[in-house]
Amino acid sequence: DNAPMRFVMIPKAVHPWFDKANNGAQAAAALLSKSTGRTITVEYRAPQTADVSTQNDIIERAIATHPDGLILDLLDEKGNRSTMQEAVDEKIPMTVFDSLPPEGMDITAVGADFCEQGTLAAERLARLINHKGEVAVMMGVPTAPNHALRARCELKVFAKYPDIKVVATGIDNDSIETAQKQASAIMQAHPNLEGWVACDAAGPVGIGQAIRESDKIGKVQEVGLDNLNDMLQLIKDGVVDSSASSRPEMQGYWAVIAAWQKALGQQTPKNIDTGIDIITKSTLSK
Amino acid sequence: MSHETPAPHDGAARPHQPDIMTRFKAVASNPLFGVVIALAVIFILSCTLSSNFLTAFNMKIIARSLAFVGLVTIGQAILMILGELDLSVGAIGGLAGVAGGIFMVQAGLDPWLSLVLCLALGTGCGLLNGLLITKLKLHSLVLTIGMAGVYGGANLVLTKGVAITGIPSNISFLGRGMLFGLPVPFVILLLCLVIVSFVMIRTPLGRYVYAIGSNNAAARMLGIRVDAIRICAFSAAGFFSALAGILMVARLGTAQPSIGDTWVLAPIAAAVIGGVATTGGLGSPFGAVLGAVIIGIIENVIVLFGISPYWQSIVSGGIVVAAISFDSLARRYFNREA
Amino acid sequence: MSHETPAPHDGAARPHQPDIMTRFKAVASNPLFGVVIALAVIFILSCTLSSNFLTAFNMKIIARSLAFVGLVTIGQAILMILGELDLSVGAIGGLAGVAGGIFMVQAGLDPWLSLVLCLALGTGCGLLNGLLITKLKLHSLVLTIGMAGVYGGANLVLTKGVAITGIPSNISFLGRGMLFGLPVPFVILLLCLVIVSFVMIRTPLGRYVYAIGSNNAAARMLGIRVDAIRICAFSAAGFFSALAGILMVARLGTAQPSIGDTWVLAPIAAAVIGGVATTGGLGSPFGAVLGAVIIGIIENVIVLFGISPYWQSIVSGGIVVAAISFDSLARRYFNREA
Amino acid sequence: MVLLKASGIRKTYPGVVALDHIDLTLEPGKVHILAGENGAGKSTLIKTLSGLVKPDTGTLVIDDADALRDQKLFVRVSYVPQELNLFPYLTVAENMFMPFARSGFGRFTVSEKAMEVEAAKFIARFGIHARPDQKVAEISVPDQQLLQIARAATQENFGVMILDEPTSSLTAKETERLFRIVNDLREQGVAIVFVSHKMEEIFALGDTVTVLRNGRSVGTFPMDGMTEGELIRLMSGSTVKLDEQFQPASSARTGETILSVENLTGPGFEDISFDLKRGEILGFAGLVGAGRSEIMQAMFGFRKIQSGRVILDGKPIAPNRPDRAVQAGMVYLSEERKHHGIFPMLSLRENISLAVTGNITKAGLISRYRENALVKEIIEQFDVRTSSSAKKIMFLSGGNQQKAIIGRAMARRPRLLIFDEPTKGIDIGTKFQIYRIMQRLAEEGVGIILVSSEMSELQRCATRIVTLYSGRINGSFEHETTEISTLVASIIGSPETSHVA
Ligand SMILES: Nc1ncnc2c1ncn2[C@@H]1O[C@H](COP(=O)(O)OP(=O)(O)OP(=O)(O)O)[C@@H](O)[C@H]1O
Ligand SMILES: Nc1ncnc2c1ncn2[C@@H]1O[C@H](COP(=O)(O)OP(=O)(O)OP(=O)(O)O)[C@@H](O)[C@H]1O
Ligand SMILES: [Mg+2]
Ligand SMILES: [Mg+2]
Repeated sequence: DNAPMRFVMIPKAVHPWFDKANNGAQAAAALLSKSTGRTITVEYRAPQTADVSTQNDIIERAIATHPDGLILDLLDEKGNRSTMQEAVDEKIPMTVFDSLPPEGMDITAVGADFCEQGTLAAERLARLINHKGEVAVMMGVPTAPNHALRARCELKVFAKYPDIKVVATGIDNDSIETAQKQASAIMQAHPNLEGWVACDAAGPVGIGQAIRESDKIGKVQEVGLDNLNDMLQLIKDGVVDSSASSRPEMQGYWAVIAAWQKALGQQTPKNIDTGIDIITKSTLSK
Repeated sequence: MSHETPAPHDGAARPHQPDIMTRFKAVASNPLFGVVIALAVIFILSCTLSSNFLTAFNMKIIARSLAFVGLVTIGQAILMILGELDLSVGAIGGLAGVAGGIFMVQAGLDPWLSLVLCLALGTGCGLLNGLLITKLKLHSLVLTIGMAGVYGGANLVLTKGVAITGIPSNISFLGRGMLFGLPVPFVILLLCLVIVSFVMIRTPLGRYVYAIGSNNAAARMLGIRVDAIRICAFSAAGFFSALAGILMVARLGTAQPSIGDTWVLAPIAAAVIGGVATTGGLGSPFGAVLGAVIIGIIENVIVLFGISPYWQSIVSGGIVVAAISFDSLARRYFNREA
Repeated sequence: MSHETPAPHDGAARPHQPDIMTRFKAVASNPLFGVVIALAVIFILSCTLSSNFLTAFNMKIIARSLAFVGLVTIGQAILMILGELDLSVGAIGGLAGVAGGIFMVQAGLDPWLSLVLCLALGTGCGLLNGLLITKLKLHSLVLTIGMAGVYGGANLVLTKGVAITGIPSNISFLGRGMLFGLPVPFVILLLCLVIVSFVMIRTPLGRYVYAIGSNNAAARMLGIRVDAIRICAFSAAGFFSALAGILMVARLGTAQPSIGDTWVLAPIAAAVIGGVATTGGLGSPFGAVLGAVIIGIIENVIVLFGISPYWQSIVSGGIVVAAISFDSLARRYFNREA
Repeated sequence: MVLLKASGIRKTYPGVVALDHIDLTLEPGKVHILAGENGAGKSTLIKTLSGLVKPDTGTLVIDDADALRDQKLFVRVSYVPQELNLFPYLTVAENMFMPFARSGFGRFTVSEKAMEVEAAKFIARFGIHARPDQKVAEISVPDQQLLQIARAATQENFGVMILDEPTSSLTAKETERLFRIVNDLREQGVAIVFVSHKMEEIFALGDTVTVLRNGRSVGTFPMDGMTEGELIRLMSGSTVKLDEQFQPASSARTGETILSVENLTGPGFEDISFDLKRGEILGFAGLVGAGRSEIMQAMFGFRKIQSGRVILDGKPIAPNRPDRAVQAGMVYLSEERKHHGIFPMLSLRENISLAVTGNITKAGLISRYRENALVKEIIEQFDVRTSSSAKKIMFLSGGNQQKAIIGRAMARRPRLLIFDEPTKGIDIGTKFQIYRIMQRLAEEGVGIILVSSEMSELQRCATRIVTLYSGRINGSFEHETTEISTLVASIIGSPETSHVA
């Protein structure tokens, strides 16, 4: 059987991070096409906003086109479940990345652990401030489960150290401008603040801008998340110490491999862990 | 009409057989003419351009995802006919949804009782909007921007942003089930639409809504209880949002705090596409829901056609613009003729 | 409505020396009275409740972050006085910002030339809105909802959601610098406000804007070039959004695709708090910017007070509601007395 | 010499021929009356002459040039519309001189001071009660009406001035002033087109009259030798008995009190007390701004009151609740048709049936059949002329809108009807018909209050006339025993007025 195979990849929302995942997915598709001689395509369909019901709509529409597999980054495994059940009913195999599958569904999960990512960032910050002093957490979008999970794990780390005190939490709703406003005001209210961690991609950029504007470079430490180019720029500029980044390209890549295997009816692993990087100025210069 | 006999009210005095052209013009001058034609064009185009469009499964998912925005649109349309606007409908839907979840899961109440409570809560939020607007004489636009913050905030405070899981499965039928071959939310939408249309057309209350939207002061002078009716309309909008919210919870099986985030602008756009004027007094909930159908189909085919996510927003925005332009041009063309 | 407040007009017939009470009532009936009092109350409360509020640094960050929404508010206020509304101002700001980044970084143009091009682009987007609305006789609300999709989509297509880094540092002064002890964006806001206020109060163009908002049909009948002025106003709104966008780029040092996302509802709320009616003809850009100051202070002190993030939305929404309620009550109280 | 010549003008709207082959010639220094029943096409013709409506066929020559081809020629025509069309939130001066480029007060910036000085002259000349810097929303309707006329007169080098029912909301004093101004303009060689339904005015001003009927011209006649009866016959095709009186029969007066108002005080009026007895038509007279409308609206609950109370049929009326007042049987017909009367976007049918929903519902639902029957009855009874009852009311002629809302008010079978300038803009035939209905209702026991600025109307209908001066009642006069001069003296507030109660 040499008919072309078509997969649909649906991330959480339109966002550069998912573009990187998509790049990895396309690379895997190209490799598979070349090595198997069978045309394998991955179509990328992103919801315009990170909203479960919007994502469900997109998943349903993708089911309507009868692809050979769905590659999903679930916003909420419970909220997506009934829609995923429709895919099961239509006999469309699924693979998830950057998230966990609903309980009881036998689906391969590709990615890294959000909790681990938050924990790594918080631990790094704790070390930078010698395990004492005031810190603040920018919580991202409070309704986004992965942001909330990172926040919980970061707070757990700080709670371990008796001399570290979380004096403020902000929310940025995924807006750099809001993150900047909140961070500025928080640093104003807490002049002794030592460091920052964030829970989403927009937050650390806004915090970095606020640190720069408040003339607190070096005085206030920040450990960011992910590897967007403005995050990297802030690290290069020395405003932000480092960033705990998952590996989006690798997640996309392995998700396609797993989806392909599943489409061929093979057994696939339960988990594929793609790991977490700590990006610093020195790793960047390499 | 022949110019030989320009007698007054002759239409009533001697009815005559209208010819085809007159009939056509009468049809074309119907406020729904534009939206129906636009809908037909979009539907036919979609059928031709994608073989996946006109399938039972696809129609089902269009109907179901339409139902939620459609319900909110009904409430917003009533308000717009009245000359008001409520930007907190999305937040009310979300709040009512999570409250429903809390009642069912955390308080362990009977799902049906929870449903009733949740609808009462949404109606109450709408009532509160209406009371503040009428009693304090506030601008509905800004009051509801503010209240959207309050209701959205209450949602966050209640949930801490975390979805409430474990919604009892005996109400999931409301969100996921099928009835007469149609998704249940869609059946509920149709039912609400029929009832509301009936009220708007056939009862004094509905007439009063049009009257207030057309001339508030004159309505007051006629002895119409303007403020009471405005409060009712806000409550109705709250009710429909809450209904959409709880149906969404039933569909998802979890109470997501983000429910309703996308229910603010789309219903307004849908209503205007469907012929409801933002200045009040014109249009109908039925037209507004047709507008929502247009938007729903557009959103559907954009994915079916495989349009790049980066282009989706341009395309759907462009189609909304095209639809209202088309409507306006058609109206002008036929009015010139008539 | 003015018909509710029938101040007898005998004052005209026999002018007399106003006593203190009359003077006070005249001040109280000024449309800015409510917002100024509300601002004063909020300011004093903030000073008392947080020692971190009234510091030079905090004033600076309030002024700077205010400047961006403030500029957008000026444009939106002009449109609202005209009886229109543009929901695409945020999207225009974002598009103009990233276009500026593309001109400077990817096309390698001179930063100042890029700035001019970017303002031209924003003005062009506003112009396009205005042309579509006037020529096709469309509702501004829905057209601009649609165009927000188009401009926002163009932004995504251009950037793929990725920020453009490497903005030349010689324009960063515009976003980060200080002039006369004030942040540069704030100085630019003041400058724009002075110019726009002058135009609105002292030039025929400005008076025509009020006239059109007050009675469109009458303005048309008198031969005022209503459509040309509406197009101008939309262009101006586009210009101010683009200005805010490029200043934000200068401030951040990167062109973020998300710029402008929060510039839609806040300016409308600000304008209404500041006395601009959504129905047109009333209010001033100055009042609208005062409204923006209120919102800016609220956003600041909410964080200074250390209010839980989950409560922030409730509190800020509640304060907006309180501010407009206060304004309305004050107005009613003094009108009863007068 | 001819300033403006229209020939063969035809204009149709869906379902009506508003104008059909109309010819009209305007000469300098002449007042040209347009007469005709409501809906005859007067306003449409006027809008055609001022370039606001484009005729389907016909030619329009201004200063010997084709005005339909060169729109600029219409600057020679200055036009005062039938409905108020001002900028409520702008000042009096701005309203007067907008657009500023035309008036020369704003090349680059608006010369506010100079404009206000100039405005003050017009304010004095037209006798407007307002300051130049006052917002128009704050001045009274009659003053707004005068302002609208003044605005037309500020237009530079106009050759034609068109006044569409300019006196419909003016009292005798302002009308007189307006006439002086019109006469001045006539002497300056301006051609004037004047529309009015008031016979005295037509005969006081007119040089020539063109009579329209159903969109067609019946002919143009010199006013010399024209009589009222003849003019009415030309307009309507039938005759009206001009000296008819409409006071209800004295047998209907039982002396029983329907309404009593006690010490009502509010913004614009003070300490108002009066009684209305069964079988009476109670007239209210006063100058512009005397506060009559305010009192009526306050009684009705539409406006705030500070103290006092209103008792209808022995029961007090709740303040601030127009709906309660309506429930109690009170109906108020506002003088401001556009703001307080019609629902512009709704059809004529809906406009009428809205007030009588109780009569057209069956088990709480509107019965189309009953609605149509009732509306048809009202349309016929009040002679509302329209091509269809489904037509939006805003497309009806002004007078026909008024007839529709009067019909609607009467159809409610109220216990107390308050008419505020009810026959504003209504043709004389219909006017008499309304008087007749008023009389019949009063005889049937409905209380009627008639607020009017037309002395002749009050004299024709009212059994008793209350006069107001500057917010206070200063006289109450029995129709039968009072001379008109006594009334006028009381209206203008002369202290020597005898109080004949
Ligand atoms: N100062 C004012 N502000 C707002 N509206 C006014 C004011 N004065 C009058 N009006 C409105 O104008 C209408 C008519 O004004 P007008 O002065 O004729 O009323 P009035 O005092 O009753 O005079 P009249 O006795 O001639 O009816 C009123 O119904 C009222 O709504
Ligand atoms: N825009 C319009 N659309 C439809 N019909 C119209 C429109 N304007 C006027 N008409 C119709 O044209 C006819 C003439 O109206 P017009 O306003 O000229 O009457 P008029 O003589 O001024 O009456 P009145 O004395 O009541 O003011 C009426 O039947 C009216 O319904
Ligand atoms: Mg007329
Ligand atoms: Mg009056």
